[in-house]
Amino acid sequence: MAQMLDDDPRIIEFDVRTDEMLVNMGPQHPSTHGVLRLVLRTDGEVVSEVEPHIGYLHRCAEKIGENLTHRQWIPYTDRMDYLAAMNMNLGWALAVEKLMKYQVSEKARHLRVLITELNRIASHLVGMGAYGLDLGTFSPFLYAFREREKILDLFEEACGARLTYSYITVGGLTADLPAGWLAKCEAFLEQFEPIIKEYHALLTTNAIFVKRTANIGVMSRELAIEYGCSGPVLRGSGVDQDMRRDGEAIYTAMYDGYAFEVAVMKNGHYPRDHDYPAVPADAVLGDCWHRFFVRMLEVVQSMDLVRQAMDRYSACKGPLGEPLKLTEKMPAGDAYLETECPKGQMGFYLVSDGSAIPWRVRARSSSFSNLAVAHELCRGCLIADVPAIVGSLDIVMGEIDR
Amino acid sequence: MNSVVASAVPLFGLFTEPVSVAHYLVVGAILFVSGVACMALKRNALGVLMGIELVLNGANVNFVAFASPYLQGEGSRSLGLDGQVFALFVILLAAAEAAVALAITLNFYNNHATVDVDRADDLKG
Amino acid sequence: MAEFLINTVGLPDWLAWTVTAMVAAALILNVIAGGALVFIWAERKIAGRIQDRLGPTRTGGKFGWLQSLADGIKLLAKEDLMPDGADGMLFRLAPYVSFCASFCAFIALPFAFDFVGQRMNVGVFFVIAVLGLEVFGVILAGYASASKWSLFGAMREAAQVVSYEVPLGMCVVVPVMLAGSMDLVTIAEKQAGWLTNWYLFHDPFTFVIFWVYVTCAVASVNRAPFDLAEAESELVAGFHTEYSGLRWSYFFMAEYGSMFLVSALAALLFLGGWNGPVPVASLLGLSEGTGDTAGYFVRLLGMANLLGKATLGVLIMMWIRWTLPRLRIDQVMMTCLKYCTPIAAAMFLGAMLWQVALPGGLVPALRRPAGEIREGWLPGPGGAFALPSADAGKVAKVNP
Amino acid sequence: MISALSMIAGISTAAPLPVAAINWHSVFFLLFAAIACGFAVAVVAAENVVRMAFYLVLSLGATAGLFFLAGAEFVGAMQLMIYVGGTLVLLVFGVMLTAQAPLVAIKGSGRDRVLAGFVGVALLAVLLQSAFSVKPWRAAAAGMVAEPAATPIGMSLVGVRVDDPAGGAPATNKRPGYMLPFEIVSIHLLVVLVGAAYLARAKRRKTPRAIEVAASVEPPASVAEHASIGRERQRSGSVLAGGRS
Repeated sequence: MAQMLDDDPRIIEFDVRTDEMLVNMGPQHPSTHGVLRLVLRTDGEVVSEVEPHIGYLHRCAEKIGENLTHRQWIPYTDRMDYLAAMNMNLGWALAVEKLMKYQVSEKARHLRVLITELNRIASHLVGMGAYGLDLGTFSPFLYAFREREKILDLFEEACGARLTYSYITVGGLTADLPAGWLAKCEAFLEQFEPIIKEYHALLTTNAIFVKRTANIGVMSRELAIEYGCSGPVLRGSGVDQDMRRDGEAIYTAMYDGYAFEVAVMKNGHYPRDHDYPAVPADAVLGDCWHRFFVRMLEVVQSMDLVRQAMDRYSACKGPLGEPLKLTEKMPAGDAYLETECPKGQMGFYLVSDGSAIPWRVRARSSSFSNLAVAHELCRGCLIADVPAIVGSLDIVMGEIDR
Repeated sequence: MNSVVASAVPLFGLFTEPVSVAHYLVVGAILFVSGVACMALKRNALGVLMGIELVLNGANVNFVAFASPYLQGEGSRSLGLDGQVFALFVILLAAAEAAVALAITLNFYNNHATVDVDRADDLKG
Repeated sequence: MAEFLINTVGLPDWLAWTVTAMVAAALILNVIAGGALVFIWAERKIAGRIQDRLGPTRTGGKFGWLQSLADGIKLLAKEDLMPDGADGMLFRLAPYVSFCASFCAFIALPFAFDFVGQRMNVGVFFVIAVLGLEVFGVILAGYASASKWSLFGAMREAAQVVSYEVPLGMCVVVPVMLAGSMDLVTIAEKQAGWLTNWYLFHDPFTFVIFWVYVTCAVASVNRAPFDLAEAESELVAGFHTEYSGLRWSYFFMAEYGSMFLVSALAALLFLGGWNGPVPVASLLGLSEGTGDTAGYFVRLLGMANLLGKATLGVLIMMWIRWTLPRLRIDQVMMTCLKYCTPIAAAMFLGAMLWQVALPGGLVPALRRPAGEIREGWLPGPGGAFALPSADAGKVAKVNP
Repeated sequence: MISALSMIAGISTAAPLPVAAINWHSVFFLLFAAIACGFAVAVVAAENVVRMAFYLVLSLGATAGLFFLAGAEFVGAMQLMIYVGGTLVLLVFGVMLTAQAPLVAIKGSGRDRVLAGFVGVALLAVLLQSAFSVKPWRAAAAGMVAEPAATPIGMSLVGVRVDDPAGGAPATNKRPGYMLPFEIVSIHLLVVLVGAAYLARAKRRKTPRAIEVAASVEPPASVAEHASIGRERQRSGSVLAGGRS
């Protein structure tokens, strides 16, 4: 297809050559997730070059971080990846705890795993629904949000907020779970199990969906590693890396004792921990379909993790333990920690001069590098493929612009 | 009752008089002439193409007029079915002709970035 | 009706005929307008139900049935914007061209035995021809909106509609061949009687061609998986991005009009038109001829039957729309050229051979002794070149 | 306009009235003739090539109406489908592909227009004179409705002439069927369309001249601000013709 232009530069295959057009997709375009502006250089239907313009959602979160104490900055992390605010809070909290070499109680650790995995399910549901929208079908979006509402109800009961929770904070969590919450969570997981098959039927194995995503925007392992992609985008290209297993000690300590396999295609097939539809024939490793499929596998995997975390959380007795004081002094020095967020590896770096207010704060965004590869994948594709490829990268502008 | 109006055609009188083949020929003539004028006047290659379409349609109107079952020729034989089949073939071939003409025009546009007929002055295509 | 106006009402002759024509036109216009109103409401309700939500409930009464009226008023009240770079005249004219094409096709569409605007001998051919004119409204809208996105949408839709006209034409030819005439009324009459007389079940080839027809019809009306023109995820809203208010509603009416038209055509060609699955009228001993009121009742029954089938077709189109994602432009073209056209051609050939091999249809053929030479195979008066019996009387003898 | 086309025309062919009253056949003939000729002249007069295309569509639509009126229903529907629905869509595609800003309205010089007008009028006079010199034909008897021509045309294309000999010609002479021309036209169409497709999609080797033309046009360095590109192209005409303007 138009993907591979002839290697001989002198021969150019073209239809009736119309004038090359510069076309603007965004920033208020319905299919770019949030305010992203893509300038496409197109020749007829074939896109020859894509240049993303970002910065429309920049709020100087990092500069403000230099005037607030570590716990006061937690709400800013909520608003970076607003679809997975719990994971963002956890990332910042762990980075500060790593600097202060503070160890939270075991009960708090298991509760953190429980909450962040639930948030991963919610984030992937949004990713799946929005991807359906990019390809033109409206119904899966509503099915996904129906389930996500139930998770948000659970969060609302736990910490009062539905989107920007600030629940996980430096030194533990702001409050313990209310009574009966675990039973509700169990009930949600129970009824959520068969609905996954619905999503597979609706999208993953849908013939038109496969036609629109299989073999589109193929990204090789080397390209993914070279651009620093991470998360489902990286695992979609077959790179076996997951911070929950390969991350730093303080982060992987939360997950030791948990049984889970990284959702990546190793020598030809995905982990067989549950029955999932077969990979379609013309799907090539690293294309849009595989990135989407990895996210669907991670949803099921997170459900297992939530169940294990619930058992371990209810097993350990005793209080949850208080988080650190608002103005707890931090030792001088710096710390950097990457955690596995739904979109990819989200890194937090802080430099402290000994007071409670960090001297410098920096966040490494996973969507930023995932988006960077978009102009590589979209070269030579059709206009209708651009939203399909950008949608499969599952980017969130809040996290990119910060 | 069927006295056809002589040379001058008082249009308002026509509302009650039946139409004769001469009226169809007038319409055919006007279409034909506007086609020729269009071909002569337009500098845009597609304008010339539209002129050709008009000329072909002028001819078609005449064919159908002579073949019409409502207008039977006293002096000479009406075309009967042949006229309609001829008109059919004209329509088909006009489609083919338009396809080739457009392919040539677009190729010309590719090489010279213009469809202005006056610019097509060098033979080397 | 014209005689009534002239004799009893005493109108001058030319006014009477004009009034009759206007009444006929108004009736057809109301079929589309009424249809559009119902379908707007039905689309929202079906979309709701498919997406596990309720759809409109509060606008007027229990089931939100006034929703279409609310939409209509909103569209009327909305300001008709026009982008400054737009080509004024074409921008204003495009929606009306599109609507006229869709409306014009209803003229040849029979609703019951003689409930038809104008019974044309080339009925089917005329409907398909006029359906193809709708593309002009789209192209003009796309060009006149002076924006790249509208131009993309217009070019895509034009290419799609023009290329799907080929397989659509081929699918339509099969019922015409079976009925021996292009007149829609004759085609529907030939399918009278029980369900088995429908052309859908006439032979396996027509069954397959029906489904190819459905695909091509959905594609040529720009719905469901083939709705490239207004692909919101890529082209914002395709050719009618810059339209708002009343002008936009004309495009909307044109789309619903041609959706209803295409499903009514499917009902007429393959599903027996106004002859229901169970021939209620003939069972009761009534027919068009028997008496004035009985004949009128039979025609009403037939019309209700046809409207039911057409609405069913439209509902199915809506159902498809809310479940399937959208195809890419080259995949749409590929399905047309690689799948629809060859299958339609093969099935057409199959249906023709079936017709030659078993002229009377399957059952009588099975009863005949195998060895006997089929009467249809011999050239000559009664042979393959014989005219369909219906017209034989009127036309002169075949000269050898 | 299109909606009036066959609906009213159809009614007129169905039940013509006694001649004394309004002759509907003539009324609709005048209506369609006026539309056809009016828009044909509009095509000549129009400057913008897209408007010319639109006027042409209306003119040919009205001509299809004339065919219906003249009793050639099959040819009328054929004209609507093949000519207006096919050929003109192709033409409008051509217009869309080449309608860049400077090319849309190319002005003809004044002198040409006068000359063309004069030649046109002279040609028209000759044609009208010959049109009226045709001996007056017998108009149709009132109430006569032509029987449908679709089947006879179809059979004649297959080579069997089933229509009764028209116009009092002796029935004995055998009138030829149109089997051969029908086959020739179908082969011809195939060849032409394949050729046209090949012409339009030819694989171009980048000729040295094209490289030099492309080089002369300074390509926008990076994908600069979209608006500035637009303005700069407006001034220098289309990017491709940059070298020449």
